[in-house]
Amino acid sequence: MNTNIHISAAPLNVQSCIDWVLSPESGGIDVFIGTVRNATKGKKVVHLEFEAYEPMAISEMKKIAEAAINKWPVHKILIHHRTGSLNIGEIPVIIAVSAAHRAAAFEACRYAIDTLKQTVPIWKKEVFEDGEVWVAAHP
Amino acid sequence: MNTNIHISAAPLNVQSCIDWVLSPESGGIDVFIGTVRNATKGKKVVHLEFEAYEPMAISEMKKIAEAAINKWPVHKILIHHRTGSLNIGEIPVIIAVSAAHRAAAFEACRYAIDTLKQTVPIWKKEVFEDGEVWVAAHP
Amino acid sequence: MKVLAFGIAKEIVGGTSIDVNAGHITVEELKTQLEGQFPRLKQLTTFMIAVNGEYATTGQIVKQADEVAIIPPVSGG
Amino acid sequence: MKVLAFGIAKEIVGGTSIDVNAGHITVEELKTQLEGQFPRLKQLTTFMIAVNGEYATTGQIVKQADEVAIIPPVSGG
Repeated sequence: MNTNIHISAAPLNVQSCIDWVLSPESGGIDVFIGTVRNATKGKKVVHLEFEAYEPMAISEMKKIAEAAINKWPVHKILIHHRTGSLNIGEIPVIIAVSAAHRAAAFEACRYAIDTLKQTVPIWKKEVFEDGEVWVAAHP
Repeated sequence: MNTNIHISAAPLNVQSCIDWVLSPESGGIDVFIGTVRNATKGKKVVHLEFEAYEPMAISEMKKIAEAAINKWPVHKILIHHRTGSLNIGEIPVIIAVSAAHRAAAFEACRYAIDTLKQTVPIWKKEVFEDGEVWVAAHP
Repeated sequence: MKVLAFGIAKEIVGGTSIDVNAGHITVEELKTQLEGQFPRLKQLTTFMIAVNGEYATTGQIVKQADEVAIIPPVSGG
Repeated sequence: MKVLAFGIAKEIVGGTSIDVNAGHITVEELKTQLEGQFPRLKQLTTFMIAVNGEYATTGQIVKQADEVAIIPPVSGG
């Protein structure tokens, strides 16, 4: 299998993701790691909550991984997403791509995170000290 | 310090590189990991040897990191390069970039590895079963 | 027809799923019916309908036995 | 003048550094002199001269006390 798709309520492990995509044919790996930042538009974030429509999210993540493998000469692609409550500095998403040459790894990784944010049914709620908001819900 | 530049004869550690660039303001980290692949143009590689003109290599790597920080809104950038003899699957280079938004992290990371390969005085010898060659030395 | 709700849609409809008195209608008709029942859906940037785990087109027919879900604007990653 | 050599240049000159009988000449003159002494340098894709750890321009003057290095095509990463 060249794709590895996972949704987990437990913390994601960067090293094991990198170990999984590494292959003897690979010359480079690009890894994108999303991290929970402490502020949005200057407002202090206390924590984030992620909710997934899990079977559909897995299916959409698989489509992204397969499209990337068809579009670029990459060896392996992994997409892991976290659910539940995450504190500042924790990791909601890891995307790792291995390829013989770096250009394909960079481009496929960027494609995967950009597309994930557009199509995968996962929702993020930002919790502030004085309220909370579902990101992107309202214009 | 927003930059972390290192040349080492000892194995590079991906996790500690990621830990170093992570900051509470960061929303994303892009990491490029070079890996030794088992073949070049179809010819089986036994191992690679990397040699650096170390003080100048450090200075050129610092220039790249500082240029990236001036050019993109990134928080931290780390460039670690290995020297000596490396086997298949080992890691010659790690570049990690943190930023509030992913576009800057991806672009700065790509710039850093592309520029490193053009300007940093480090040389790679590919050792095959029946000979060896300094990469890019001859037309 | 049971309709799943996620994210802000869960808060708007008041639960993780609702029963909608409909069957064998188009996605567009279902969206209109949902907006009538829950006007706050109209304030969303957009919302999509998924049928059996796939994004549905507006003219697609929804049947009683389908797994139907309201998909408000996604924000993963 | 002591000139450092790296990568394939180390093999061409036969060591990690060589003594060149020159001083206060331009980088271009130094390159010509090195190519005369070690013709295999001319077969390289290119080679640069670094002076005190910085890439030197062709017209730059190299002095006895400078740290000078032959930089064959780099291939790190």
